[in-house]
Amino acid sequence: METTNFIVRFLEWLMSFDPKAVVLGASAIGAGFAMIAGIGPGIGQGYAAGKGAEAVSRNPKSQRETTMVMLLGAAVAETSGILALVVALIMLFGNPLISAKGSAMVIMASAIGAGLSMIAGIGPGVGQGYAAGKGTEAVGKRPKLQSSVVRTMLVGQAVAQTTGIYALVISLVLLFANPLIRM
Amino acid sequence: METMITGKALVLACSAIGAGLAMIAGIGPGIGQGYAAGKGAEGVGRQPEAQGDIVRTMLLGAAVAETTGIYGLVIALILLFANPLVKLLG
Amino acid sequence: METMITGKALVLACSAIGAGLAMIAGIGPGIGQGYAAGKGAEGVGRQPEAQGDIVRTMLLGAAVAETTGIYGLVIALILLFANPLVKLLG
Amino acid sequence: METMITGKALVLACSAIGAGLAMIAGIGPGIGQGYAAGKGAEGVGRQPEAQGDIVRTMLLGAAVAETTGIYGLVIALILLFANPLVKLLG
Amino acid sequence: METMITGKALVLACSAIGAGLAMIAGIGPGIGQGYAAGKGAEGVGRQPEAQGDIVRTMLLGAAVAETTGIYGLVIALILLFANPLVKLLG
Amino acid sequence: METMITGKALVLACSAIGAGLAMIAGIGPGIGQGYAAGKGAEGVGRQPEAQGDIVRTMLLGAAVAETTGIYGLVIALILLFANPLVKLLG
Amino acid sequence: METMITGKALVLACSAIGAGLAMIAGIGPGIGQGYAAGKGAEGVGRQPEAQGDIVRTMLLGAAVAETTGIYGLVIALILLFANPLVKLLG
Amino acid sequence: METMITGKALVLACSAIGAGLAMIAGIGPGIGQGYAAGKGAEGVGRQPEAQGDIVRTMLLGAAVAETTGIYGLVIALILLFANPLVKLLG
Amino acid sequence: METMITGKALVLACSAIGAGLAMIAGIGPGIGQGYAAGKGAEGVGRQPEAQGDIVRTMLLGAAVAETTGIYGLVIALILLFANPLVKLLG
Amino acid sequence: METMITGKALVLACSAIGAGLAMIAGIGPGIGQGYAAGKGAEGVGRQPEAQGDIVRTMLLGAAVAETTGIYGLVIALILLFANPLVKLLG
Ligand code: NA
Ligand code: NA
Ligand code: NA
Ligand code: NA
Ligand code: NA
Ligand code: NA
Ligand code: NA
Ligand code: NA
Ligand code: NA
Ligand code: NA
Repeated sequence: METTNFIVRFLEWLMSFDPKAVVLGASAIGAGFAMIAGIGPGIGQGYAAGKGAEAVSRNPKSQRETTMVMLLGAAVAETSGILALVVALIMLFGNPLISAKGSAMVIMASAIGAGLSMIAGIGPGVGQGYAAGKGTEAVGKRPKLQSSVVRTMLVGQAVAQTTGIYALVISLVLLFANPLIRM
Repeated sequence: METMITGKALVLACSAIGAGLAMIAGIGPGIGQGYAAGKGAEGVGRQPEAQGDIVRTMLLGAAVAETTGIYGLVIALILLFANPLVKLLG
Repeated sequence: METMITGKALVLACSAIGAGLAMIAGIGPGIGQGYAAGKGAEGVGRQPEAQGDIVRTMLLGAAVAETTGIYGLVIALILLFANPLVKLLG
Repeated sequence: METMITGKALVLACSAIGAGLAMIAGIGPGIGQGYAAGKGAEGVGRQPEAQGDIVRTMLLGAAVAETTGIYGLVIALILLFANPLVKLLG
Repeated sequence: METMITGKALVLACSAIGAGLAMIAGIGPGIGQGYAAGKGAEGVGRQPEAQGDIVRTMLLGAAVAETTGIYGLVIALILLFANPLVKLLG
Repeated sequence: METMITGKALVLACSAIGAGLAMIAGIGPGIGQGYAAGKGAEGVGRQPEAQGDIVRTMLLGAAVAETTGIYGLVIALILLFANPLVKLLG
Repeated sequence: METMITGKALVLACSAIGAGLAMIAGIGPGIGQGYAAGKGAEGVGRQPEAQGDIVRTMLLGAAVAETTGIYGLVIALILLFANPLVKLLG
Repeated sequence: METMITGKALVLACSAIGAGLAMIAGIGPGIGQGYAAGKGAEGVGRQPEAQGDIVRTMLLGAAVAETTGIYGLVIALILLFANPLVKLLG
Repeated sequence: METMITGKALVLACSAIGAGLAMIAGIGPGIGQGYAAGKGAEGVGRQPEAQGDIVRTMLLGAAVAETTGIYGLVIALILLFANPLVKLLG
Repeated sequence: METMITGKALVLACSAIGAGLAMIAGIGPGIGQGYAAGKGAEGVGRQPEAQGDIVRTMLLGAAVAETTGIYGLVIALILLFANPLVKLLG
C-alpha cells in the first residue's frame, strides 16, 4: 500500500536495508556517544594536574608525595573514560546485537541507548579529578597526613563513581541482556 | 532479525533511547560528590582531629546529591523492565 | 511490507524519549547538592561546635535545590504512567 | 484496518519531546541553589549569630533562582495538559 | 477516511519541540542567580549592617540575569499561543 | 483533498526548531550576569561607600554580557516573524 | 497541484536549524563577559582610584571575548540572508 | 510520490547543519577570554604600574584561546562557500 | 529523470555533520587556554620580574591544551577533503 | 521508491557521525590541561627557582589528562580508516 506519511516512509526506508546494516550504523553512532564521557576525566585530571603543579610550587620538598597522590587520584578519575572506551570497542569489535534475534528497530535503538547512557561518565570523571586535586593540595600542605587524606579522597571518589556504574549497567543490559528485544 | 515495523517495536526502540538519555542525569551527582570528596580530603588535611565529623557530613551530603541519579536509573529500569507504555498499546 | 504503526504508538514512543530527556534535569541538583555537601564538610571541620547549624542549613538548602529534579521526575512519571497525550488522541 | 499516524498524533508525540526538553532548564536552579546552600552552610558555621539573616537571604535568592525552572515546568504542563497546538489543528 | 499528516501539523509539532528547546535557556539564570544568592548570604553573614545594600544589589543583578530566561519563555509562548509560522502557511 | 506537506511547511517547521535552538544562547548571559550580581553584592557589603561605582560597573559589564543573548533573540524573531527562507522558496 | 518538497526547501529548512545552532556559541561570551563584569565590579570596589583602568581593561577583554559570538551571528545571518548553499543548487 | 530531493540537495542541507554545529566551538574562547578579561581587570586594579605587562599577557593568552573558535569558523566557511563534498558528488 | 539520493550522497551528507560535530571539541581548549591567560596575566602583575618564565609556562601549557582541538580539526578536514568512507564505497 | 543506498553506505554514513561525536571528548582535556597551564604559570611566578619541578608536574598531569581525548581520536580513526562494522556486513 502506498503511503504518504513521512514517518512511516522513513521507517520503511530504514527497514528496507539489510537489518544488520541498520544495527551496525547505529552502533557507530552509539560508540561515538559513549566516547563523550571522556570529557569528564579530561577536566578532572587536568584540575589535579594544576593542583599538583601548585603544590610543588608551594612545597617543593613534598613533590614525591603530591605527585603520587595526584597520579592515584587521576587513575581513579580515568575509570569513566576506560569504561566508555570498552563499551565503544565492544560495539565496534564484539557487538552482541548483530546476532540478536528480534525487531531490528529495537536492536538498532538499543545500540544508541547504550552509547547515550555512558555519557553519564562525565560526572564521575570531573568529580573524582576534583577530589584528586584537593587531595594533592592537602598532602602538599601536610605530607604527614597523607594516609588519612588519601583515604578520605578514595572514599569520596568511590561515592562519586556510582552513577557511572549505573550507566554502565544500563548500557550492558541494553547490549547483552536486552529485555526490550524479547518483549 | 525481523524488519517488520510494528507500533510495539517503535515504542520499545524509543524506550531504549529514553533509558540511555535518563542515565545522563548521572553527570550531576558524579561532579557534585567529587567536589564533596575533594573538600572532605582538604578538611581532613586541615583538621585531622575532626575527621569523623568531616567524613560523616561529606557522606550525608553526598547521599542527598545521589537522589537525582537514582531517579534517572529508576526511570531507565522502568523503561527496560516494566515498560508501561507497551502495555498501553494493548 | 505493511507498516502497522498507529498514532498511539508514535505518541507512546515519543513519551519514552520525553521521559528520558526530563531526567537530565537531575544534573543540576546533583552538582549543586554536592557543592553544598563539600561546603558543609569544610564548615564542620572548621567549626565543629556549629555542626548542627551547618548540617541543618546544608540540608535545607539541598532540599530547595532538589525541586527541579523532582519536577523532571514528575513529568517523566506522568508521561509513563498517566499519559495525558494518549487520552487526547481519543 | 490500520489506523494511520494522523497530524494530531504527530503534534502530541512532539509535545511529549518538547515537555521533556523544557524540563532540562531545571539543571540551572539545581546548581545555583546548591551553591547558595553551600555558601549558606559556610556562613552559618562562621557567624552562627547571623544564622537568621543568612538563611533568609539564601532562601530569598534561591526563590529568585527557581523561576526559570518553574517556567520550564509550566511549558511542559501546558504541552501535556492544555495543549494549544492540538486545538489549532482543528 | 484517514487523516494524513498535513503541513500545518508538521509546523505545530516542530513548534512544540522549539518551545521545549527555548526553555533550556533557563539553565543560565538558574545558575547565575543561585551564585548571587550564595554570595548574598555570605555577605549578609559577614556584614549584617549592610544587609539592605547587599540584598538590593543581589536582587538588581538577579533581575538583569533573568532576562534571557524570559526571552526563552516569550519565544515558547509565541510558538504555543500565537504561532506566526502557522499563519504563514495560509 | 488532503494537503500534503509542502516545502514551505518544512521550512517553517524547521524555523520553529531553529528559533528554539537560538534561545539556548541565553544560558551564557544568565550565568555571567548572575556571577556579576554575586560579586556586586559581595563588593557592596565590603565597601558600602563605593556602592555607586560597584553597581555601575556591574551593570555596564552585564550590558556587555547581554549581547549574545540578544543576538539569539533577534535570530529567533527573524525566523518567526520575518522569515527570509520562506521568501526564498518563491 | 500539490507542491512537493524540493531540494531547495530541504536546504532552506536545514539552514534554519543551522542558524539556530550557530547562535549557541553565544553561551561563551555571555559567561565570560559576565565573569569580567563581576571581577570589574569587585576591583572598582577595592581600588576606586583605579576605576578607569579597571573598566578599560574589562571592556577590552570583553571585546576580545565577543568575537566568537559574532562569528556565530555572522554564519547565521549568511544562512538566512545570503544563503550560498541554495545558490549552489542551481 | 516522487521525491524531488537530489543527493546534492541532501549534502548541502547537511552542510548547513554542519556549519551551525562547528560554530558551537565558539563557547570555549568566549568563556576563556572572558575569564582572562576578569583576571586582567583585577590585576590592573591591584598593580596599576604593571598595566602594560598585564594587558599584553592577557591579550597574548586570549589570542591563543581564540584558535579553536577560528577553526570552527573556517570549517563552517568551507562548508558554506567552498564545499568540497558537493564536488565529490560529481 | 530525477536523480535519486545515492549512497555516496548519504555518506557525504553525514560527513558534513560529522565534521561539524568534531569541531565542538574546540570548546575545551578555548576555556582552558583562557584560564591560563587569566592566570598568566595575574602572575605577571604580581611578579613582573618573572614575566618571561610565567609567559613561557603559560604558552607551553596552552600548547598542550590545544591538542584535542587540533584532533577535532584534523578529523573534520579528513571528512571534508580526504574522505576515506566514500572511497570504501567503491 | 527504489532505494539506491546500500547497507554499506548507511553504515559508513553513520560512522562519519560517530567519528564526529567521539571527538567531542576533546572538550575535557582542553579545559583540564588549560587549568593546569594556568596553575603552572602561577606557580612558576611564585617560586621561579622550582620552575623545573612545577613544569614537570604540570606536564605529567596533563599527559594523564590527555588520554580520553586520545581514546576519542582512536575510535574516530578506527571508524574512518579501519571500519570493522563494514567488514561485518560481509
Ligand atoms: Na554517586
Ligand atoms: Na539529590
Ligand atoms: Na529548586
Ligand atoms: Na530566576
Ligand atoms: Na540578562
Ligand atoms: Na556580549
Ligand atoms: Na574571542
Ligand atoms: Na586555542
Ligand atoms: Na591536549
Ligand atoms: Na585521562
